Amino acid sequence: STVAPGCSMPAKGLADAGKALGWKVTIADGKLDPSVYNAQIRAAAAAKADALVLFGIDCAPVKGAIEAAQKSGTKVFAANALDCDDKYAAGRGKALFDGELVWGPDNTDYATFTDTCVGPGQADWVIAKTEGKANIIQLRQDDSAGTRHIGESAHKRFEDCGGCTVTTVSYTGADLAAGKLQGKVSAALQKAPKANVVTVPVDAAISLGVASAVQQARAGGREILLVGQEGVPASVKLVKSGVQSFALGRPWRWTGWATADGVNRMFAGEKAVDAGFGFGSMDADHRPKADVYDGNDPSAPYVGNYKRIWGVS
Amino acid sequence: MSTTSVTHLPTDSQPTEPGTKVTRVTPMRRLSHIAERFGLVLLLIAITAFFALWPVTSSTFPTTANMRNILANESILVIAALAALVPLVAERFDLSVGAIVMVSSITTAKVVTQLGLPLAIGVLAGMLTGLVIGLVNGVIIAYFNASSLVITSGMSTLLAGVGSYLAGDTTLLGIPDSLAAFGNQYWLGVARPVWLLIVVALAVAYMLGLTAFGRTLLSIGSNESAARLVGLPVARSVMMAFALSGALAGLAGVLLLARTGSAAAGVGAGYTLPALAAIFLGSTTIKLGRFTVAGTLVGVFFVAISINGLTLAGADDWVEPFFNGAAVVIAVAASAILAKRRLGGTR
Amino acid sequence: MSTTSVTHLPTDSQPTEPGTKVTRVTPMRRLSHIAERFGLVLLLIAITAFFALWPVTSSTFPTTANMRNILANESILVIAALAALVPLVAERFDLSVGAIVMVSSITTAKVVTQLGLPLAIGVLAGMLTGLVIGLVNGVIIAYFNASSLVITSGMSTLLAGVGSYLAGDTTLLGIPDSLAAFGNQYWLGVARPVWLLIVVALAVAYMLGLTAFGRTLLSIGSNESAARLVGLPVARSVMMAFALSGALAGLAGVLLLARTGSAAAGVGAGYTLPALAAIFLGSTTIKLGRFTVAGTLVGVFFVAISINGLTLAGADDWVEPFFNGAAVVIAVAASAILAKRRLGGTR
Amino acid sequence: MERTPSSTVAPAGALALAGVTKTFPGMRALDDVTFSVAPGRFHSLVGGNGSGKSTLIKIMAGVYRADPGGTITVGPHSRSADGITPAWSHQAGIRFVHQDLGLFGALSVTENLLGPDMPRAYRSIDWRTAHHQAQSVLDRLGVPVAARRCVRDLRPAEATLVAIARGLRDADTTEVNLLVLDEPTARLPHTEVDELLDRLDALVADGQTILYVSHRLDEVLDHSHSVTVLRDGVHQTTQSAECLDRRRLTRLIVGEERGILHKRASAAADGSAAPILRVEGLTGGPLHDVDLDVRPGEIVAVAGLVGSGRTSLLETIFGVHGYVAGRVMLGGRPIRRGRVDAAIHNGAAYVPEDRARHSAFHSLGLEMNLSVADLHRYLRKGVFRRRQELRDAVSDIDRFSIRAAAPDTVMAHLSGGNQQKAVLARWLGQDPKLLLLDEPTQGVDVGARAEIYEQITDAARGGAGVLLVSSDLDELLHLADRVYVFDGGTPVACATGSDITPEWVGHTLFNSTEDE
Ligand SMILES: Nc1ncnc2c1ncn2[C@@H]1O[C@H](COP(=O)(O)OP(=O)(O)OP(=O)(O)O)[C@@H](O)[C@H]1O
Ligand SMILES: Nc1ncnc2c1ncn2[C@@H]1O[C@H](COP(=O)(O)OP(=O)(O)OP(=O)(O)O)[C@@H](O)[C@H]1O
Ligand SMILES: [Mg+2]
Ligand SMILES: [Mg+2]
Repeated sequence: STVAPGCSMPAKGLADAGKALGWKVTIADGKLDPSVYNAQIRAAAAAKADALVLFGIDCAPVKGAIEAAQKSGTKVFAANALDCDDKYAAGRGKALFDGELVWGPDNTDYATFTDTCVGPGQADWVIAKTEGKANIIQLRQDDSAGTRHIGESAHKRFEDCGGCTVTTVSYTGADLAAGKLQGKVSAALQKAPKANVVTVPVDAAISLGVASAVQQARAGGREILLVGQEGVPASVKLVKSGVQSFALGRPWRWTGWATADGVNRMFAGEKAVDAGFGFGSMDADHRPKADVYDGNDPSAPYVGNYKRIWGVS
Repeated sequence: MSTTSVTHLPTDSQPTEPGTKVTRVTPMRRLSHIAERFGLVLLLIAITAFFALWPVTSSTFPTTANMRNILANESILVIAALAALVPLVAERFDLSVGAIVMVSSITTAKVVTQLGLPLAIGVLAGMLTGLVIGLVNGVIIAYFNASSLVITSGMSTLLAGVGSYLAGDTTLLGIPDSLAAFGNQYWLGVARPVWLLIVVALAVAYMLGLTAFGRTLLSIGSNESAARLVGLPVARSVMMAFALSGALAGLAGVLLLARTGSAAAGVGAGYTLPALAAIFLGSTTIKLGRFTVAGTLVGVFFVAISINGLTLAGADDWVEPFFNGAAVVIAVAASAILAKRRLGGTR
Repeated sequence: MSTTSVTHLPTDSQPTEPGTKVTRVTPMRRLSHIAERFGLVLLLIAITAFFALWPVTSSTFPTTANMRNILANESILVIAALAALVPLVAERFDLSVGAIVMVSSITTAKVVTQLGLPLAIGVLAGMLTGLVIGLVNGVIIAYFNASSLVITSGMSTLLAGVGSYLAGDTTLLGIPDSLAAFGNQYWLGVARPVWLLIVVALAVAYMLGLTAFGRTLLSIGSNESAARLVGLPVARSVMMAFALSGALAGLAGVLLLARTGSAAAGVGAGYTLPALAAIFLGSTTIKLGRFTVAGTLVGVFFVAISINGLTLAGADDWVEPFFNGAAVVIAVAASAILAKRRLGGTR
Repeated sequence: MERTPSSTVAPAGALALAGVTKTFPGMRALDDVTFSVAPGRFHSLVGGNGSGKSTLIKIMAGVYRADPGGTITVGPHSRSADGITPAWSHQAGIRFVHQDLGLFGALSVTENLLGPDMPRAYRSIDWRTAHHQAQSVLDRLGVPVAARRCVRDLRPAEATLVAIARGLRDADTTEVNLLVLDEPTARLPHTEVDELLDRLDALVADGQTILYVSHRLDEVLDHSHSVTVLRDGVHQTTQSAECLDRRRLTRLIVGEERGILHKRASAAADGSAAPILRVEGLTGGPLHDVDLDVRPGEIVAVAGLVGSGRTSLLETIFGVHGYVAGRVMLGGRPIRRGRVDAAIHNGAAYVPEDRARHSAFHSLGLEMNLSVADLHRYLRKGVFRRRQELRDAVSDIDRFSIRAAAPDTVMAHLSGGNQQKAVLARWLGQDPKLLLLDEPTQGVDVGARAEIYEQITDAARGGAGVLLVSSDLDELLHLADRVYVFDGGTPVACATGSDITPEWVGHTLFNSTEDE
């Protein structure tokens, strides 16, 4: 969806890559509404698509649609999406994806990636920056499994930190659109007058009210680190302007190309390979050079590499 | 008073009234009258034809698989919309339909997966949950004479809390295959949820048009205090309308579970607005100004077909809402102009 | 006709009717009457007191900083709700308020950041956008005699498309400091948005209560065909109500931009339901059955205070909606019971 | 078809209509209507139910647009009949009191009276002055209503007076070319009617032109200078009132000799039979210690001035309101207070006074309005028999001479009198044991009135008890076997059979008030 650039940017990347491969790529916007995802996945299956790629849409809420798609011969490939055997899918879930993007060495899946890299990565930066004496307001969005993984794993790391205090504030996806976040964060900042860190599981939350609440508190003389995750263009801007203190940047467009490669391999009966795109820490000391973060070395010629591998030009 | 236009059959005997010259209905007038009443239906046919012929979608849209798929997908929304329709006929809004869909799908999922009870009990539990919630709405609204808008919107908020308490921030999986099969299998070439849709739509249409209960609801919607004074059981009927609405929403919830294979807090809540929008949209066609089953079906499929067609065409994500909204506004405005021109008089 | 409970003040002079012995108003009755009219207000006071005294929140809730924060935050919702209130007084729903909030905040952001025009022009552009959209709604609804529910819900869908077209996939940042400062700074110890809120609320209250335009809207809401018969400008007033509503929603959009410092597609759309809910909730207090500015304020802050208190208490995320919904349902049901007991009869 | 040549009683004057035609889908309500009204005249417009009177008035008000072709002239202002807007009408100096009053229930009397002309102070409404102005208008016209009250709380008669006051307000001060009143007296008791008509006469004496619609022929004959008769949308005649008498006028309206009322031969109700309704010591709301009974076959009338509690009595018996003391027994059994369903279950039927609010289902078809009180009759094995319902509707339409385009015409499209007939037919078709009738023939034309009386009498003859509230003295005298006169919520006098005379009723009504 457009409000979640973390889903729409890789989709664009995939579309570009698909063009290079001569595929017909159709992008469907799920509008953050599971019933829409369902309808669209089934529409794709009815249209006899060869493959279906999920960006930011987990298996669990659309299990029925995925099974239906697979039954009618459409392969389901997951990019940044959690499979039905995820730990936050209660019940006897089975892994359903036909193929998955590999997020690190040893076939790291997306859940492991978020649990070991994203959440802890965020936490580690906080701990390092505050020298283990962080007083954190952790915003948690637990109504979506992806953000819950990040929140939970970051929380664990904070607990291990020793000198850290954590206040949890939970919000829901609905709060975002109804503008309730700013009030909640302001309230939390009041409740924890000593807090010097605010973390969010996705950057979208920052521009939807968290930044303002934090800026207001800063205007009152407090020093607060605002820590995000994603590194979409908007947060690159915010990091540059100093509003956001840290973003765990991820190469979204590259993710799209890597997905295309994975799908290509899936058709060829191979497993996806680790694209090797870790993530970029952006903060005051490591300001991103470009306006869009897309891998640690922006000159990394991944497009050319993929085209070479695919044998197209 | 909304100026409802109704067919005035000029056939009636008007004995010994030489002055009453029945005006001749010109073909032009008749055509514009049809266009006005069936404007939305015609538009629905037009967009269907468009997507069937448009080269971009002509290979994917007009396939049996796709049509089946649209029908099966919308069955949930149709049933949710019919749930909202029942009290609306008696001029009561039900803003909690979506929340009930959600809570019942979670209930069924929990009963089946976590308590391990048989599927039938789970399905029953889901519908019963809906019924009970509807009953609570109904009792408060009918017997305490409270505003339906306030009570059901409050209830919807409350149920959001209940849903997230029950589901506990997880997605509930592990639905028995038989339920999933019901949601996804065909019978006589038609998906089973579609059969359910047909049965429910016919039942609701029958209930509203041809039972004393339905008549009572219509009368209440038309003039509530007059309904009281002719001895219609106003409070009881309103309560029952909400109970029925709740049970139908519960059924929609079970169907949602069957189709998606999972339940979670927040999933299903989004049905309220589309359901009401479909009913309102439907009230601008067939029987102008009245909330009907047929109109509701037209309303649902009008939106569904255009979304499906545009998805298949891979339109940019802004196109689809734009197209949809514009189509609704234009269709309704056009039929309103026609109505105005025809009625001429009544300003 | 919805049987809204009307206050029959027994103080009315009924000249030359000696036989009519007005039943004596006992202190008990009067108390229950107050409870019925001010039930929600009392509940608002009660929960405020509760959070102020509850040990868990007593150190954080009743602080100036927190109160300021609640007021400033809700200013956007209040203005959006007042926008929806204006046409509602004339019995027209505006379901596009949230969408207008979104589109105007995007427009202002684009004008200021991408076109680089001065802030004042940006603010004007935002409000003008709202005004124009409202005008389109109004013209179609008023002059084509179309259903406000259908047109504004269609418009809301359409605007979702426009918003995502304008904003693309990005969040628009880079708002001038002066605007952000307006959204977040204080004047005489009160946040500036709150001043705006006060001004707008007073203006709308004045407009509805003390101008010919406002009285015309009320008359239309009370009996539209009578309004036509006495020659009130029904169509024009309805159109202007929507235009005004649009402009106010545009203002809310600009304020949203000022508060959050960014604009994006989809943000702001969520205001429609809370705004309407606040108005409906407010109609159950002060002037029972009427949509008023004061009631709307009570409705907004009732919900806001409980969310704030529960956030401060660190409640689980299911508690807040549960509490909120339950409070609304119970408060309204209780005041309805009181009203019923007082009025006695059936009608 | 014979058409009296538009015998122009007066030269072109205050109002001239030429060739006004109005077609509704499927029916022509007005057919080439041409007549004129001389200035300073009290001009009556009469005709059967659905003959087009209200339609004509609404065209003049700019509510309906006439078919192209006609013209309407008011004083110096002239306009084609299809181009009239409410603004033009107001500007041309026409003021209206419409049949359905057209008041704003949620607003105060003041706002209803002053409308767009509320006094301003610094662009905003000056409420104090407004209430003051409104109250002085009310006082001047002798309307006993407080200006600050909410119109929703007014009783029908009070509301009617407020609507009339609104129409007359300007007439006293500014220049009004034409004052149009559409059945203003249908719901007024005759005492108020006299006062109103005196007031109108005084206005006419001052040069005001009045167009007056009423089904009460005595009012028409006693007060008007000239009369226009419409029949089925066709202009029959316009002539001076002097040449008319009741019989001639009736014939012009109905097209045949009919509707002349004679006192009903009292059905000599069986004095020994147990009363079907017995009210004992009923106290509650405006009622005090009311004792009365109605025997099978008996028509008992309740007379009283405005606010004497007649409507409250019927409503309380029917269970609309609860009560504090006493009891109500139907067919020998006490019924639960405040329960409409209990009353209906025990055979009571109620035709309310305020049709728009309490009995008409405007958005539903005529056939549904007729069947609504007895839906179960049409249920056979759970299926609703639509055809039967329509068949019954056709027979009711015939029996009560309801004029409608079709049996399923929307109620809102019927004329006022025809709606009233439908409401009566709804109950009379069902053989109720006790009929509670509150102003049952309001707005019903002379032709149909006789038939309705016939139906009511038949019901009584069939063993039903009838409790009738009527402000129409003729109706009361014609139908009643026994009359209670109410004052201050309690019966103060009672008369039976031949003791019921106009003199007695008038005397009791006024004396009882003067006592206090
Ligand atoms: N809005 C409408 N749509 C269709 N037909 C209508 C409408 N209004 C009136 N009619 C028809 O026009 C005819 C004339 O009605 P009108 O109200 O003018 O009668 P009327 O003379 O005032 O009768 P009454 O004495 O009963 O008030 C009636 O037969 C009625 O059915
Ligand atoms: N809805 C009401 N609001 C206020 N007062 C009422 C209402 N209904 C009845 N009353 C009171 O009860 C008294 C009797 O009213 P009721 O309507 O029974 O009299 P009525 O004889 O039928 O008068 P009318 O000639 O107006 O029909 C009135 O004086 C009035 O004060
Ligand atoms: Mg009439
Ligand atoms: Mg009365």
